[in-house]
Amino acid sequence: MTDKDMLFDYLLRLGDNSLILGQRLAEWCGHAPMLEEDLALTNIGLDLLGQARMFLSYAGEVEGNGRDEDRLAYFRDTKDWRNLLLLEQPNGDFAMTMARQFFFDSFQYLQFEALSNSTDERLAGIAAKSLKETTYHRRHSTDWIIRLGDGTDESHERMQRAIEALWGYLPEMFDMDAVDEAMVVDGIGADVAALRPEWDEYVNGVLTEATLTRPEDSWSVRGSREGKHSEHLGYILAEMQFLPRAYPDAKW
Amino acid sequence: MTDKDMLFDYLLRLGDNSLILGQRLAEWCGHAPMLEEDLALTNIGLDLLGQARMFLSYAGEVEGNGRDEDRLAYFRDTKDWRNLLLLEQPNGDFAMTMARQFFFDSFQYLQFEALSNSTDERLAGIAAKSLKETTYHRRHSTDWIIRLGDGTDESHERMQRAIEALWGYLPEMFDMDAVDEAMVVDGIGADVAALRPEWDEYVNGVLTEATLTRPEDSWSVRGSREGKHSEHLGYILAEMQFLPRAYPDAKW
Amino acid sequence: MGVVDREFEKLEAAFQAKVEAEQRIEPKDWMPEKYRQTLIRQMSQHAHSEVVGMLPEGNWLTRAPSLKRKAILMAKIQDEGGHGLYLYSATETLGISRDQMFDQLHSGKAKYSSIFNYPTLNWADIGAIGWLVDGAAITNQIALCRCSYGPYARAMIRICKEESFHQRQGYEIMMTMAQGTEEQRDMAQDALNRWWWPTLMMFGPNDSNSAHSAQSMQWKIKRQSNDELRQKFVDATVPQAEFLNLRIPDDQLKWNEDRGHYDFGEIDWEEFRNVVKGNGLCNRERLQARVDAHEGGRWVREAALAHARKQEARKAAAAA
Amino acid sequence: MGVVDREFEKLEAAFQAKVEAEQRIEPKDWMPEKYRQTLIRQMSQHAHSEVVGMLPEGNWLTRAPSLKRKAILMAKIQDEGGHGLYLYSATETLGISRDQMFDQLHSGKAKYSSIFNYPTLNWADIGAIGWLVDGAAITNQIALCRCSYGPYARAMIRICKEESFHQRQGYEIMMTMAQGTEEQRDMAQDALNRWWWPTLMMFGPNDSNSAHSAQSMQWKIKRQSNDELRQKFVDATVPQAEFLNLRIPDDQLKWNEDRGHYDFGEIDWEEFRNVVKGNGLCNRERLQARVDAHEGGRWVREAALAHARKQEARKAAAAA
Repeated sequence: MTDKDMLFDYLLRLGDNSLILGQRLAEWCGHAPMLEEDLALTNIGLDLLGQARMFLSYAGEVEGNGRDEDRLAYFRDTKDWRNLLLLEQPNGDFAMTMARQFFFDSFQYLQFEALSNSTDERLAGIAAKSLKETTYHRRHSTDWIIRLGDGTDESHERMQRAIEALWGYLPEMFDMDAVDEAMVVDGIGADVAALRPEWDEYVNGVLTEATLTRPEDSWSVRGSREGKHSEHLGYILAEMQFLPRAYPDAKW
Repeated sequence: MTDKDMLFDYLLRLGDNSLILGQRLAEWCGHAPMLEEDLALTNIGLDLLGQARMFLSYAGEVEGNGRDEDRLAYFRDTKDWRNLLLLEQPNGDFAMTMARQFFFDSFQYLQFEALSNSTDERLAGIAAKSLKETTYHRRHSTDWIIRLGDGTDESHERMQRAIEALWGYLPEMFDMDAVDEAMVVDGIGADVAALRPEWDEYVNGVLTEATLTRPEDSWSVRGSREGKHSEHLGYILAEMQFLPRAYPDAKW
Repeated sequence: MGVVDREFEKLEAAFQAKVEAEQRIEPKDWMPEKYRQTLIRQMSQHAHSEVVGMLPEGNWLTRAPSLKRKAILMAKIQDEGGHGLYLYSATETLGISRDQMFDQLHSGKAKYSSIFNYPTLNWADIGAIGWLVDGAAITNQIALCRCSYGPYARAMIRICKEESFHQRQGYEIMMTMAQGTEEQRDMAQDALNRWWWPTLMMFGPNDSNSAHSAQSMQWKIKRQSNDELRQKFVDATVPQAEFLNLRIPDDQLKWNEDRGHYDFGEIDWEEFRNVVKGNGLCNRERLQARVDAHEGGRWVREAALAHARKQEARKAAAAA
Repeated sequence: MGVVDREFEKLEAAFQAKVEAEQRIEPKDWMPEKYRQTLIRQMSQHAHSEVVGMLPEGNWLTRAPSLKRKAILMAKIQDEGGHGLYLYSATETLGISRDQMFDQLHSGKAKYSSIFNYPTLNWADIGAIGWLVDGAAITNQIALCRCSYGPYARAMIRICKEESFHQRQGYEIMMTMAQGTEEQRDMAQDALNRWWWPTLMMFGPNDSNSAHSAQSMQWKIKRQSNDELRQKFVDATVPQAEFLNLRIPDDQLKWNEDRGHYDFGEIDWEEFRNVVKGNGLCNRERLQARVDAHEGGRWVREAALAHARKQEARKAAAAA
């Protein structure tokens, strides 16, 4: 892999994370537990979509093959997607959606903090803007973890179940492969493995306040950095990409 | 519309009905309430798929533009589909799936009986073969209507709810438009409006035996003959057509 | 005539005088009970329409054909949710709670705009909704900006601004589709064919058949008649369709030089009643989606409430 | 040594003699308790594998790329359900009920083939499963056709016929993909890359590490060792891959003239244990799907039972 290939791949990871999570949030549209949450979820979804567009546009430019954000979003099949497995998991109930969001927000907050010091100025700029948004996202999902964890018996049980169901998807966030290493060496990327202690501290604090039990590290899955996904991603893409795939000559 | 156009449209209706219902049954695969039903549902799904292939192949030949069964199945968008609204409704629970199946089987049985006397020999042949299959399908769904209706309180309630939820989709089965009229005049098609009394008699008998209450005729929707569908069909197609749409040059 | 009746007559006269002097009625002002009820009916229907209206557009959010279009649509739907919130609040000033309004919606007692009982079947429908449905809504809402009830009038002013933005975005989608491939053009025409007549029905029955209209006009809840508003919409929209090179599905549509307006065909009110009655393709889905969201979200709202109570109790304990 | 012990030794000797004489053990015959338990474990695992195996293939049923492929796949999955039924029945002859077996599966006590914990990610995976996974299964099953337990041996004979049909269908998909567009070829290679090693693991641990093997061989439940069967599979499959012009992802793979077999690389048993332990991409989904189907279908099974009882009561009342 050339440096360019690696930067391209690295930007795809960032863009795909935001895009797939935003797409999942879009599925909630009109179905949230209260109108205020419909607004909040579309708001967060919009931020994620905006981040995705910036990362993917940049990725396309780095690649230099004329692929723009839409070409990258609509004309890649499963094995070329780089989003974390966590983010393609189904919405489930509101507890599941919020748990997924919380785990990712609290990771993304630290990652964007690191990336806003990137030697790649464009990347640093996107990260700095995104960090502001993610600060709000993290506050929002943190509040819900606490509310639902320390709410009623039912909400506590649902939230505990949710964090257990997602727990094994989390180690993947902190994996470092050759691309990550190279990006760190170049001062472009974030050392995500090094973020783990701070992430743990934040998450532990919130779980404690929410009266939730931190699950055992009993299982974990990974694969997204090599394009090995769960079976959910294929369905997300079939739906998301339908129009551009069905009418490849059209402009929208 | 020329005679040829009308026959093409008529065959599409028959083919699309079988294909979309078969597709819905495929969604149950591996998730049925008991292994025997997994076998039964795939068995019925296979029959429907076989019927669809015969009707669509024939339709393609009548049209004469070189579209084969796959071209018709994978490269038409919503407004060109002619399946009944009933058949694209979501599976819901097993009661909903069986109610949908029962209403359609008992209609299709009569329609195939009529069509097996078609002056169009190829159509008559497909109908005669399909009638045998539908005889088994109708027995299977009838048995479940009775079992669930006259089973436990819960199953009775679920089945009653299912037939009420689907009731307004049924009148469309018996609609006659210009194409239907022309097909009847030519001795090719079935007079579906005329099938209603016999259908009513059969359905009423089964509902009575199942201790279910026939719903009031309080609402009804239609549109499929003009390509006006519910919002569900678009999702079915996005999933079903993904591969041929994504890789239009490929042979499978 | 008793003292109470005389007192009532005086209040009513003062109320009507204020309305006629174009002063706004505010929540704490005296108002006739029927005025209040009429406003609750109309405003809550309006709020419900914003919220139910999120569904047909939400249907294409996951399938929007470019990331930019997806972002625009998402922002639009979010605005609609915001309008819903804003209108529920305005309606609450009349002494009804949001929960009561939801109950009325879910039980079928309160209505939402029947236009949302039609399905969105292709991407051009998203354009058509913005262009036509929002266009019709704005025509209505501009008139409502001078409504006699203050909170409603102010809500309308704010909402109108965003809606006209949405309308332009919708028209832009139609333009892109109409100038696109043959298939896109077909989608645009198909969307116009399906949405044109239902949009005209949004203005309500012809004036000769409009039951509530006279009283609403007297109270200045309504400022222009259904037929006037409909004509205004048609006059504004026909040239836009011509510009798109799309055909409005009405053989009787033509410019009437004498009237200075477009003549147009008879509305099929039978279809209108049919859809209102429950025979639209999506009546059941729309209501069920709202009921499911509300029922499915109950445990979340209860948890939020329970947590807030715990927090307060803790604060109180700490202060003691 | 007591009477009971002596009696037991005699029975056991007679049993072993029968096994060695290649006579089949039938359900009513005396058999050692451990023989029975070993068979229950192995046969129910086999049955569960058929049923869980419906899921990764079912994942592509709604997306099969032609109607013919959809029909073939649907028929194949149906066959697997049938094999499941057939194997559950054969296992029931050993004195365990299907419900008990389901309970063991759902509680995690009973296993299914770990290969099904891998996801199916592109259409070529359906080809690869047929070609490789079914191919490996047949290699195992052919040996089992001469298993000492009659019902199992007979089930295997029947199943082997259908499986070899499936294997040919799978290979045919791979052929079409490998001869297709560049993208299809990539899918085929990607599928082979992902399924090759997990398929080799299906034969179980190396003979030197296989705990149950010796006893199973003595009882003629097993007729060939894991490594023998694995070698047989590799020898048969490598030329097929070459014919497809696909590359097996093993740098150490090469023909060994002396041995008359292919040499191949070390299996990563750590990955195997890891997936068995629960770290496959789909462990949770697969089990959950089965539990959901079973729990979600409870009311249906109860209704069927309730109805059958009512029918019987009516018949009895009519007869009285």
